[in-house]
This record gives sequence, structure tokens and C-alpha cells, in this order.
Amino acid sequence: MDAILLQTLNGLDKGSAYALIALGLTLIFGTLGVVNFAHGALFMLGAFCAVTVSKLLTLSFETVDPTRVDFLGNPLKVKTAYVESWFGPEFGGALIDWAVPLSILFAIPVMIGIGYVVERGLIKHFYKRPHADQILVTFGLAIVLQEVVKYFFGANPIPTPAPDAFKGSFDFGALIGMEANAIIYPYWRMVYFFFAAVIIGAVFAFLQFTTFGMVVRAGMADRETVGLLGINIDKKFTIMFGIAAAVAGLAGAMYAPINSPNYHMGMDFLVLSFVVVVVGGMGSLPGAVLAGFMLGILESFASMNAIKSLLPGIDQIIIYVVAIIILLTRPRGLMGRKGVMED
Amino acid sequence: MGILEVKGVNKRFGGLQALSNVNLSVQENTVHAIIGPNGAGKSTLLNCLVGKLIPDTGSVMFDGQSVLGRKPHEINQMGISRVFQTPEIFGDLTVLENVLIPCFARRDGAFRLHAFETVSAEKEMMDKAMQMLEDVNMVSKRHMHSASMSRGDKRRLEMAMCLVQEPRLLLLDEPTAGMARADTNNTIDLLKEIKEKRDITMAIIEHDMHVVFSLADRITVLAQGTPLVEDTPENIKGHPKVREAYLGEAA
Amino acid sequence: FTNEPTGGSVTFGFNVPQTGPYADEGADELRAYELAVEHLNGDGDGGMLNTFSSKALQGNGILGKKVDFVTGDTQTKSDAARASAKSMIEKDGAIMITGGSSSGVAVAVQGLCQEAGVIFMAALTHSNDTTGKDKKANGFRHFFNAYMSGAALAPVLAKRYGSDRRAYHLTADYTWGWTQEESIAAATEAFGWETVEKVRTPLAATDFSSYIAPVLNSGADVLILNHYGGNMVNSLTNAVQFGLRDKMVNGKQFEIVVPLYSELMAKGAGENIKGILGSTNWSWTLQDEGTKAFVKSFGTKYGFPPSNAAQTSYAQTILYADAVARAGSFNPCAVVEALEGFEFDGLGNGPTLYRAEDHQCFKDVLVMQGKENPANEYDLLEIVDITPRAQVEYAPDHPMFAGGSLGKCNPGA
Amino acid sequence: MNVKPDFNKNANQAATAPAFLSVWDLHAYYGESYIVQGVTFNVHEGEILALLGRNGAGKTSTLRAIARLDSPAATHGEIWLDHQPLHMMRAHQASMAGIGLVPEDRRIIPGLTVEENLQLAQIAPPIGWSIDRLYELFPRLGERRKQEGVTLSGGEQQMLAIARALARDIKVLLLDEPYEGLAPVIVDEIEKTLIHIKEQGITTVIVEQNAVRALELADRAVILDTGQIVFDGTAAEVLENETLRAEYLAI
Amino acid sequence: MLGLEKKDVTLLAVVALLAFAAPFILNPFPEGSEMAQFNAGYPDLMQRFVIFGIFAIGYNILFGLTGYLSFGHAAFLGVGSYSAVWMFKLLSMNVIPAIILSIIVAGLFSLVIGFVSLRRSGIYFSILTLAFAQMSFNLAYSVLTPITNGETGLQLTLNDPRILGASTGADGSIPVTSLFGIEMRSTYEMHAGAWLFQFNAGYYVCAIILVAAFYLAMRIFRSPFGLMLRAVKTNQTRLNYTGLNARPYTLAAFVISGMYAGLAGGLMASMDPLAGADRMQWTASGEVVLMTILGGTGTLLGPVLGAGFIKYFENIFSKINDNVLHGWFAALPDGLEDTLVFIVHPFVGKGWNMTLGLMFMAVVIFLPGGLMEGGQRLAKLFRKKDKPSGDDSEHHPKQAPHVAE
Ligand SMILES: Nc1ncnc2c1ncn2[C@@H]1O[C@H](COP(=O)(O)OP(=O)(O)OP(=O)(O)O)[C@@H](O)[C@H]1O
Ligand SMILES: Nc1ncnc2c1ncn2[C@@H]1O[C@H](COP(=O)(O)OP(=O)(O)OP(=O)(O)O)[C@@H](O)[C@H]1O
Ligand SMILES: CC(C)C[C@H](N)C(=O)O
Ligand SMILES: [Mg+2]
Ligand SMILES: [Mg+2]
Repeated sequence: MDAILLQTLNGLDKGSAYALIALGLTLIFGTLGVVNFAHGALFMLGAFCAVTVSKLLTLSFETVDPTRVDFLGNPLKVKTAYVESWFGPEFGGALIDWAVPLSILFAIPVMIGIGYVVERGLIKHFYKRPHADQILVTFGLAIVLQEVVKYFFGANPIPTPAPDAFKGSFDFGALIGMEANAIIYPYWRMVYFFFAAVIIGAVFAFLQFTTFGMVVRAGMADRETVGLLGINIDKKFTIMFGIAAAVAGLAGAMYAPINSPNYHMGMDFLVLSFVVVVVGGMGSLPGAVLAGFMLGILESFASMNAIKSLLPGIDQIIIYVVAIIILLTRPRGLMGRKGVMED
Repeated sequence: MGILEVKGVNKRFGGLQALSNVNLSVQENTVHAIIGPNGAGKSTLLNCLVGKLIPDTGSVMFDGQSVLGRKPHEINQMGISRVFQTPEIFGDLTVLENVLIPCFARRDGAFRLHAFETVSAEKEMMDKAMQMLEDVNMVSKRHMHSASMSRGDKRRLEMAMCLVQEPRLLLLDEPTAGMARADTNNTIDLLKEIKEKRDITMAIIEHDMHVVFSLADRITVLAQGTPLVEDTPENIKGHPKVREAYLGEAA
Repeated sequence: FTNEPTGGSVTFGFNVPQTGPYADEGADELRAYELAVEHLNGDGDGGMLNTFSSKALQGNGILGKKVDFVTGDTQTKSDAARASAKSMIEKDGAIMITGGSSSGVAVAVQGLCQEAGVIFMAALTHSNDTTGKDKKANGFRHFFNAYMSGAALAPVLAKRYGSDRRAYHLTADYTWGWTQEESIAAATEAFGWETVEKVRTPLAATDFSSYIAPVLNSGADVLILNHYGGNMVNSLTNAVQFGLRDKMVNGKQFEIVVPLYSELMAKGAGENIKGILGSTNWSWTLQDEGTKAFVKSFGTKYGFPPSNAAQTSYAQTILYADAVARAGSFNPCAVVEALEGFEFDGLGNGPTLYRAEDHQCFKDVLVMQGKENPANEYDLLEIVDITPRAQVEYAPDHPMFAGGSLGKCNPGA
Repeated sequence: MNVKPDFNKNANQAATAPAFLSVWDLHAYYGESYIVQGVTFNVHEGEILALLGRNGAGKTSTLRAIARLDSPAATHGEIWLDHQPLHMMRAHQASMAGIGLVPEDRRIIPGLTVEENLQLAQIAPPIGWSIDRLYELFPRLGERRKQEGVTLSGGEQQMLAIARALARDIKVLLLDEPYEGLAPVIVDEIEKTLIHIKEQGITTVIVEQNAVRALELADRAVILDTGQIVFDGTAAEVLENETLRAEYLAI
Repeated sequence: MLGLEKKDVTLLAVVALLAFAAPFILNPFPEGSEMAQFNAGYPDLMQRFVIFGIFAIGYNILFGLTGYLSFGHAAFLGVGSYSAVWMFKLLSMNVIPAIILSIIVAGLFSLVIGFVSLRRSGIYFSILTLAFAQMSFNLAYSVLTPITNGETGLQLTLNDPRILGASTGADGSIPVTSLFGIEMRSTYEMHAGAWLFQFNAGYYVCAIILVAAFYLAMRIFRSPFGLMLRAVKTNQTRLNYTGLNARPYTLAAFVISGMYAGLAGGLMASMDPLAGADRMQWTASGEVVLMTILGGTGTLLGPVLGAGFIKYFENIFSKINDNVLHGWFAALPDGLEDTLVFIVHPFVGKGWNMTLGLMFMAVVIFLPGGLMEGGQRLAKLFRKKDKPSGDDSEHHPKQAPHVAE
């Protein structure tokens, strides 16, 4: 019983990562109709926004400490972060500690900017092109973005911890009267879950309570006619892409403490997020979110030993098995709309 | 007993009764026109005949066999071809290729892995297709990319694709809509000629009364999903109800 | 024999991961290779050539031939690695291939070199199989292996954490993970530990929370992470996030062990590594003459200390060159003969034996611990114990290594 | 094409009043095919102009170029609407400037209900008839407001397309075959609507294969052939001129 | 559509010529020159060009003709490789049975996967194929290790039974793959002046099979079957109402392309008897998609070009290191040399991926029809010079883009 509860909780937060990534992807893929293989890269860029902020905050000047030596026997250079010397170690240290949450402020404009540039410079020309061409160009873009990041940050993961206040875990089991340590849950993952909920809610509200969503859907179905009705659809598409990029970026920035960012983390998520979006059903935001949580939870269950011993290797393939079953029983995924990307 | 017997067909779309208790009998080797106001259910009826829709109740018999529950391609193989209201052609292919496909479909059935074809068999199909294009006056356009033709041309092409299959029952959904008058007249002539040359039954939906009255042997008027009257063209023309509900001053 | 050097130079093939998750390891290996070539050709300060016990090399290339090299990208995929190695052999006339990023790749390339008739000097590969069931006459491994990690770690673990511990293994679900799991479990059980559970995790996993969450509940009080690379960084980070290290289980402090450490991974895991035990092949913090010489020339050239991947790469290059010089021939069979049973010192690991039976090097193994107060950004691991070579040795037919045979050396063509 | 000069002398007759919409030397291409080959004509405020010609003559292309759609690409020429340079605008700007096009294939937007199709037209300024008023004009649409637009019958779609154009505040209505697929009674009705619209001062350009009906409605007519203007004069002139009718309109 | 038209015979002849003369064509630079780095005429790479060419040609039969975008074809290639290696382990080192088995097994495998996946279309189909392939990959990498040898890949060993051959070769090593005694790896080297050309038996086996595979693809493209497949792509509704059942057509195309993939996998194992799980990963499936689009979807020659392009980057650009760069620019003054090396450095060696990514973008932006379009534009330029006046007899017909130049 507690194992089930435990894995459900776990699945929830894994699910919130999937859901958040899939949400951004479905805005581009399910709404704008662009098969965006660079979405994973946008997620990765988001995570590197967090890395960048923490690097900027720890940007240091060097002073030579003649009493100590470095590994080659030369006098040791001691580094002090500028922020610490400007704002004093107390506040400066706190800034450094809170680098990841602060990076949200940085990631939003940066990711919107990147989204803008990518859409205006590249994607714009590909709305009318076949999906295959979109794949080629966005895949190329993903590689380039990755390589650029690799060039500056290296291939190795870069630890980007959460603020000290969120370190450690919460004993959920004790709260509901189970024995200690039965169900523990890291604080930062709770933060991530709530963060995801807020973002998902905000995007839903924006698309639900404005005509924006309808216009973009219409524009995707028939750009020409929407133009005839006086709507500058290009602008809407750009905005949509910017939002999607920002959602992906925020998902990535906040994810940095969960897994240290590396340059190929986007590719690791790419396939999975496509599966999530498609299982959710093309063009459906609730579908993407639902599928994200569902697959997250199922994946958690599949990693339980009781289940693995019954079906060896099930945790390796669970996502795909579920995807196949759902797509075969529900032609358009969980909540897909008819005619969206079916040809 | 007609070649096509529709009995008690009902079709609902959500709250809308698109077809209610439709009975229709089309006699072999006649042209049967179905007219009626917009949204009367004419296209829906055709959809039920070709397997695009399945009626909620009722039966559709073609030549003594039920078409219900069969897939569109099976129904076509029974000898029913259809021209759609908005042209359905193979847009990325050339005009000639568009016509060749039904030629092969007629010869080979629903599926054949004919990756290798003999020269003579190939030629036979090619000749057949070219003959058809000549009939519809499109030989000079045979290498054109069919999607970039004007609408009138697309309609003519689609008709050629259906005719080349030599169907026993040809269903035409507004075949001359958007066609220039000259082409409309050509089409009328073509259909008449085909009818004379071959055993063929046609069911035609058309709002252009000139076409209807030139071709039809019998007319069914459909209104709000039910047949209003069925009669000869002369009688329909004078039918007061039909004049009021449908023809207006055109008659 | 294949690719016999005819002109004034001889070509080595450095086949390392340049793209993909291990690209940084690959880059460090490559740095070491270039340094080795420099030293062989008599440039630079000579590095470990000066401390190496064998004096057959004069710093004028090998047998008077200048050393040249080509590089390639394994992408950490068997296929790509073999393609790259083949191009070095077929196109560039490489006579020796070295490199590696994972055991799968090393075994695959070793097999290729055996068939093609060139020497393979494996670098980063830790699986028992490389010199166990998949050993080849043309292949040699300087790096240590999973068995040795277990043999070195277990006593230290027992001493530190006591002998009635209950271990929970998380293991990357592929060949290397399995051999390491087997080795560590066997070694710790010999000291009285109990293995509660062995859980396999998919290689592609990035979030290990669902594997880590049940650990506390299982009654285990030690978590052993048989992971490497990104897997290890993530699983360790996740484990620390879940607060495992702050818990008391069975009245004991909960502990985490990462049997195979590397400097780059320690960097990737950041703070989480502090106090955690693991093993390495070598460390730049050693104080022997060889190490000091190597760290000096590497550090001077590149500005930071070498990783243990770099050291094994450097050593393998020197060892090959030296074997050629001692044999007086580039013929792979002569080189094999020269390397088999070769005893040497001065390459940073103390006295070392290249065992003839399986082409595995035997030397001391380091037990390392994440440092609590690093003095600088490279000072992440500290040496806890230097396990003497005798303690990590095993018989060539040890069951964990049984099943293969070296076959005969193949000079090719 | 030898007839061209004969009719062109009529061209300037009506051109004494100042033009409201003027198209001057318009050239347009689909990729490399040269479709609109130097078209010049004027439309006066409040009049109805019939733009006629055979299938493929370039009527649709001309309308699309005026509405500033991306294809065909207008490479040369000027279009002025009430002193605004349309030729410098993109489609959405032209729409805001007062151009309303009812496209020949109706272009009902898939995935949107009838009502959403209309709402979409009322997002960008300037906004025209209210949706309720449009439902009054086409009660059929009101009944179907929650239905997905593309599942409407052919005629209903045509109504929706016209309604959608009127939902915006337009100065010039460009109609591409508005009668196509409509029942005769509905054609009558739309004709009345067009007259009503004309009374409101809206200028209309109508392309129609049903040339007689169009000419009866129109003040003036322009005839296109292979992308060039072969006639420009009053509607009555066309109806009277046998040669012209036979040559270009087959009526 | 029938037999072969004259144009097709020429195309086939050109392909055959290019394939057979590849050892010369791909080695334009003399041995030892700085440019020798760019030579691609060594057996392994030539084999790869051809094998991936076959893979892409087959893939194009599905994707180029029917428009069904499969993201799982690498699985068939992988299965083909595994079958071939097992054949070498169990039966004999002759490549013929291995290749035949790999085609059959891949065919059966694709029949099952295709049958299920083709119940959906569009992106739903793509994800189904992706899911099957990723499942196969994950299983091959770990759970099925007894059959696939996991991460390392399935290899030959000295104790394989090989019932119709020897377990060990005469010299005590593992025997090599051969075609009735001709060893696949045997290479004849020809020195011509400063040039060295390598003629490898395995390569020529691949090349002959490529020409056959190309011929078959050409026949399929030109046949009524090919026409039906293209019809599937442009309008399935019309196809159904024309009395044709799209499913068996697409399934046939899927299985044929699966068999091509199996053939490629079998050949790969025949040239180098190892079958790794990496071959089945989604990135490998993605690669063949990229090859096809890059070369020109729906054209006959395009996929082969695309395959060559990508493999060339992977194998040649990845090997250019700073050392080589300094070699090239050595003649220049030091400052300039260093600057040039600095500029080029991020794009070669470990940066080869970056160059490839930029190339993908450049090609798809500037040549929407892929490399084939580039070729056609060039050809057009030349033709324009030849005959200045067009023969536009009709009014403004747009010619359908002719498939498969
Ligand atoms: N898929 C559907 N869902 C809901 N309603 C539908 C659907 N298809 C058709 N209808 C409705 O059914 C009615 C009949 O449509 P149908 O297309 O048969 O009319 P029609 O007689 O062909 O008219 P027209 O002459 O205008 O083409 C229309 O009111 C239409 O809106
Ligand atoms: N997208 C396109 N690409 C290429 N050529 C086109 C395209 N659309 C139309 N054409 C060509 O342009 C010419 C004029 O077409 P247009 O649609 O303007 O004629 P039209 O006068 O409206 O004819 P119809 O009465 O049949 O609608 C035709 O020959 C047609 O083949
Ligand atoms: C790179 C190695 C040290 C570890 C790696 N996972 C292996 O297979 O051996
Ligand atoms: Mg209809
Ligand atoms: Mg038109």
C-alpha cells in the first residue's frame, strides 16, 4: 500500500516534468503544426539559463594567496564572487544560493527572445513545408544549439543545486501516520510540482479565456483565410512560439537542481515528450498534461521491484507499451482532435 | 426492382435528423436526379451509398446485394463510382496518372503487387486512359500537375476518373458546379453519349436545373431529409410545392 | 604484417568519444595522448618517460620513427567506434589503436583489432569482460576492473561502516553494470554484508526517483550505485535529494557508495559527492615521482590536473611504444610478446605487472572519498586508502573472468 | 485574341466617374506560370461589377491578387482602394483596409464551429454586421451555430462564407462564384442580399459562371481571357452582344 | 512505367558506374597530401556509403512514395544484423545464407510491426513505429542480452558451432566472412603514382547488391504499384473510392522497405561481423529519415546521396583534429595560421556534429527538394545555356514535378 502511494507521488513529480515539457511541445507541435525536434534543446537551454545565472552570480575575481599553493606548486589563486564583495557575504551568499529560482527572471526574457529569433528567422518559413522538412531543419537547429552549449559549458553535467532551504526531504509518511521514512519526498520536487501546476494553469487560462487559442488553431488550419479576416497570423504564431519556448525554458530552469544539466539532456527528453504529446492527442493541451502525468505514474509503478520481477525489463519499455496500447485503442490518443496531423 | 434500392434509411448527426426514412429506387440504365434545398441531405444520402457513412437504420441494396458494412473500396469494386461535391483527385499526380489509377483498379481489383508490368499490358492501360482524356477534352493537359488546374478542370478530371472505371452506377454530386457554361454543355453531352453507348445508371445531384432537365429520366426531391416527391422532370417542374421550396423563379 | 610503417613515421589511432555524454572524458584522454606523443618524439619535458622504469625509449620517436597520430570519434557506440577504428586502420595506416569510453565499445574495438591484426591498448574500460570472457591476444588493458574495485573497496567499507550492513544495489542495466554489481556484491558479502536487493535501472533513465524512493523502506542501510557517467551523477543527486544521507536506518547512519569514481563525474555531482567512497585507477594527488612528473607536464600544458582517464591513456601509449622499442619491431606479435608478463614502475601506479594470461595490468587500487573541503575546483576526491596489488589480484580463471580465451596474436595481412 | 481591340474601345465609356477600386496593369504568377497578364480595370463606388470568363481565365487569380494573398504573387502593377495603396499591403492589412473576399472554395476553417468561424472575422477591426444580424440574414446558420463549419452542406458553407465576409466592415466585397452549389431559391435570396448590400453603399465585384444571372445583377462587366481583359463595359452591352457571349461565355 | 525507359537505363548505368568506380572517384587526392584527409575511398567507408544507400533507398519506397513517416526502421536493420551474425555463428561464414536470413527475418518483423502501426496514419503512425523500435532497442540493450550480447553487440567467438564451417580458422583465429571462399575483407591495393586505390571484395559485393537494389526500386517507382503508393500519399479518400484498398499497399511498401533495411543490416554484419544494439536506437531511425530528406524525398538517387553526405561527415570530418588543421595552414604566417585554426576548430573533429547540423539547416532552407534539387538547379543552369528559347506551346501549364530523376 505505502509502496503504491510512494510511487504515485513519485510519478506525480516525474509527470509534472513530462507534462510541462509536453505542454510546450504541444503548443508548437499540436497547435502550430510544426514538428519541432528542437524542443528538447529549448528545454536544455532553459536549464542552462539556470546554470548561467549561477555562473554569473559566482563570477569571481582572483587574489593570490601566497601562503597556499595549487596543484602545480604555484601560489594559489583564491576566488571571491563579485556579488559577495559588492553586497557582502551575507546577502551575496543568499543570492548565489537562490540562483535557480532567480534564474526564472532571467529565463523568461531570454527564452522568449530565443523563441522570437528562432521563429522569425527559421520556423516561419516552414509552416507550409512538409513535416519532414520541419524535422530536418529543427533537428539541425537542435544539434547546433547543443553544440554551442557544449562548446561553452562542456559535455559533463554541471551541478546546479536548489537553495539550501529546499534541500532534504519531507517525511510524507509521518504526516499521514505511517512509520518514519516510509514515504519521503524531496522539497524541491514539491516545489517543482507546484510550479508546474501554476504554469499549466496560466497557459490554460491564457488560451481558454482569450480568443488567442482559437485564432492560432484557425491559423494553423488555414493561414490564408485567417489573413483574409484581417488577422496578422504571423504575429500570433510568433507569440505562440515565444510562449512555448518560455514554457520549455522554465521547465528546464527549474529542473536543473533535480538533474544536473548537460548539453544533451534535451535529446534525452525529446522522444519521450513526443510520445507524451501524441498519446495525449494532437492539439489537446489537457491531453498532453493528462498523458504526462499518466505516463509518469505508470513509469514509476513499472520500476517497482514486485512488478519488475514479474515482467523483467518492463521499466525499460513501459512508456512505449502504454503508448502502443493507447494509440491502438484510441485512434487519436487520449483527447486528440480530429484531423490534426493525421496526414 | 431497381438496380439501387434504398429502404427506410435514417441518419442522425447529433440533434439533427439528416435523413429520415428515405426510400429510393433507381431503375437500371436511367438517370435519376436528386434535387432539394441546401442541407436537405442529398450528399449525406450519397455518403450512405458509398460507405462513407453508415445509416443508423435501413437498407441499401445494389444489384441485389447489400452495400452496408462494406468498405468504400469494396463498394466501388461492386461497380459504384462517385464524383464528389468538392473535387477529390490525386493532386500531386499528373492528369494522366490520375486517370491511370482507376484503369488499374478496374483491372486488378483492390490490391495487386504489380511491381512489374508487361509492355503490352502497360500500353493497353495507357491507351484506355488517353481515350478517356480525349473524351473529356483534356489530352493537352495530361502532363499537368492536377492540383494546379482550375476548378472546372478538376471536376472534369474527376468525372473522367470515374467514367474510365465503366461503373454500373455513377453517382454525381453537383458535377457541373463552377463549370463554365460551355463545359457544362459538354458535360451534358458527354454523359448523354456515355449513357447511349453503355449500360450505365446515374444518380445525379445538381442545383443547375438546365443540367437536371437535360439529363434526368426521373427526379426525386429531397427536403429536410425526406423525399418530398418523385416524378418525371415535366411533372416536377410544375409541382407547386417544389417550386416554392426549391426552384424559386428558376423553373 | 598489417600497416607496417615504411616511411619515417608511425601512426597511432586515438579513438575516443568526442561527441555524446562522454565527450569530456574523451577530450581528456586525447589531451593525454597528445602529450604522450609529444614526449615520445622528444618534445616537452618528457613527463613520465623520465620516471618510467624501462629505458628503451630515447625520445626520438619509436625505433627512430616519428610518432604521428590520427583521432576519431567513437560516439560511445560500438558501431561508430568500429567504423572509426577501421578508417584509422584502412585509411590512415594506424598500427595501434587506443581509446575507449565504455566496456562495450572497448570489447567491440578490441575484437576488430584482433581481426585486423593491430594492437589495441584499451583505455577507459572497467568491465571484467574486457580481460575476461572477451579478452583478445591483440588487446591490453592498463585500467583496473570491477573485480579490483570490489576487492579494494570491501575492506575499507567494512572498516568504516561495520560488517553487519545491508546493501541495496542500483545497477545500470547492461554488461558493465552487471559485472560490477556481481563483483561488489561478492566482495562485500565476503565481509559479512548482506545484499538486500539488486535493482536494475534502464540506461536511458534520467530521473532515478522511483528507484531511490523505496530504498529506505527496504531495510537497507547502504546504497551502492553501480552507475557511471550521467547515470551516476543523476542517481547520486537524486539520492541526496531524497535525503538518504541524513537518515538513520537500523540504528546506523545511511551510506551511499559509488564503486567506480571519476574526477569528471565528481565534478558533475558537485556537493553531493562529499564523503562518499569509491575507487579509482589513479589520482593526480598521489605523491610518487611518476605522478608528479605527469601532473606537472600535463598541468603546465593544459592548466588543470589530469583525470585518471588521462593517466591510463598516457600510460598505454608509453607502454606500447616501449614494447615496440624493446622488441625492436612493430610486428604485433612481437609487441604482444614484449608486453606479456612485463613488469614496470614509474607510471604513477607503483610496480605494475602486465599479466601474460589475460593482458590485464595488476597494480595498486585507490579507494577515494569525496572531499569535504576542497581547496580548489579540481580537488574533489581524496585518497582514503591505497589497496596493495596483492589484495586485488585474482586467478586468470576466476569464475568472473572465465569463458573466453586470448586466442593467438594476429599480425594481420 | 484578335477581338480584343474591338471591345476595348468600350472600356473608357463608364470610366468617367472617379474609380473607387482601381487595378492598374496587374501581373501575377504562380511560381513560373504567368497567369494575370497586365489587367487594368476600375470599379466605382457602390456599383456591382461582374468579372467573367472561361474556366482558367484568371478570374480567381485576379481576385486573390486584389485581396493580397501570397499566391499568385503580384509582381507588377498597382491596386488602389479609396486612395489606399493595396498593392503595398499584405492580406490582413488589405482586409483592415476594407477588402472582403468570399473565396471560391469557401474556405470554412476546419476545427471551428459555425459561430467561431464568424467570431474569427470579428477579432480584427473594423467589425461589420453583428453575428445576430447575420443569423437573421441566414437563419440556417443560426440553427447550425454549434456545428463544425466544415460539416455543413455545400450550400450552407457558401452562406457561411458570405456571412463571414459581412461580419467585417468592408468597402469592397469580392465574390468568387457565390452561387455555386446553391439551390435556386437560395440564389434568389443571395441576389436580394447583394442588392441590399449594394444599397448600403458597398461595392461588389462578382465572379460567376452563371453569367446571365450575374449580368442581370451587375452594373458593369469585365471579361477576362487567358489573363487579359478582352472586354470592359456595361452589363447590358454584354447581354446584347451575341459574339461576345458566344465567344467567351457560351451563352 | 514499364520495363525501363531510356532515361532510366541511363540513370541505372550512371549509378552502376559510380558504384564500381568509387574507389577511384572517392580518392581524388594523392596519398600523403594535405588534402588526403578528404579521401573517402577506403573499404569501410565505401561499404558504409553503399549499405546506408540501400537502407535509404528502401526507406524512400515507404516514405517517399506513400508519405508514411516511419521512425522505427533502424529496428529492421538491427534485426537483420543480428540474424546475419547468428547465421555466421551457427551455420557458416558464407554471407549468402546470412543475408537471406536477415532479409526474411526483417521482412517478418516489419510485417508484424507494419500491420499494427498502419492502423493509424500521420503522426500517430510515426509514434507507433518509434515506440516499437525503441522497445526493440531497449530490450536488445539489456533484457535480451543472451541473444544480442547487449551493449557490446553480438560478436563471433572461437567456440561458435558453425555447423557448415569451422569454429576456428586455420591459424587459430575466428574465421572471416566470405562469399564462397572470397574473403569479404580482402583488398587489392593499386598504387598509381602518388595515389593508392583500394579494391575491396566486400565493397564490390555491396556495390553489386546496391545496383540490384536500385534497379528494383526503380522498377517499383515506375510500376503501377509505385503509382498506387504515390496515390496513397496524395489522396487516400479518392483511392478508396476508386476501389483500391490503401492498407495492403502501404503494408507492402512497409515490408519492402523493412526488407531493404534487413538487407542493409545483413550486409553490414557481413562486412564486419558485429551487431550492436545502437543500430536500433531512435537516432539511427532518425538518421535514415534525415538521409532521405537531405537527398531528396521521393527521388531515386536522393537517398543514396543523402546517405553518402551524412556518412562522409561522420567519418571524415570527425577525424580532422587541430593537428591536421595546423598541417593544412602551416604555410601561412603563424598569427594567421592560429586564427584560421581557431575559426575552423569548432566545426571539425569533435565539432563535426555542429557542421552537420548547419548543413541540415542550409540544405533544407536553400534547397527545399534536398540535394537532388541542387543537382537539378545546376543541370538547369547548363541546359538554359544550351537552348535559350522555351517551347511553351500551351498557355501556362505547370508541369508536374517528375518523380525520381
Ligand atoms: N458530419 C456531420 N455532422 C453534423 N451535421 C452534418 C454532418 N454532415 C452533414 N451534416 C448536416 O446534415 C445536413 C445535410 O447535409 P448534406 O451535405 O447531405 O446536404 P445537401 O443536401 O448535400 O446540401 P447541399 O446541396 O448544400 O450540398 C446539413 O444540414 C448538414 O449541416
Ligand atoms: N496554385 C496554382 N499553381 C499553379 N497554377 C495555378 C494555380 N492555381 C491556378 N492556376 C492556374 O492559373 C490559371 C487561372 O486560374 P484561375 O483559378 O484564376 O481561373 P478562373 O478564371 O478562376 O477559373 P475557374 O472558373 O475554373 O475557377 C489556370 O490555368 C490554373 O491552371
Ligand atoms: C568508462 C568506464 C570506466 C565505465 C563504463 N561504463 C564501462 O563500461 O566500463
Ligand atoms: Mg451536398
Ligand atoms: Mg475560379
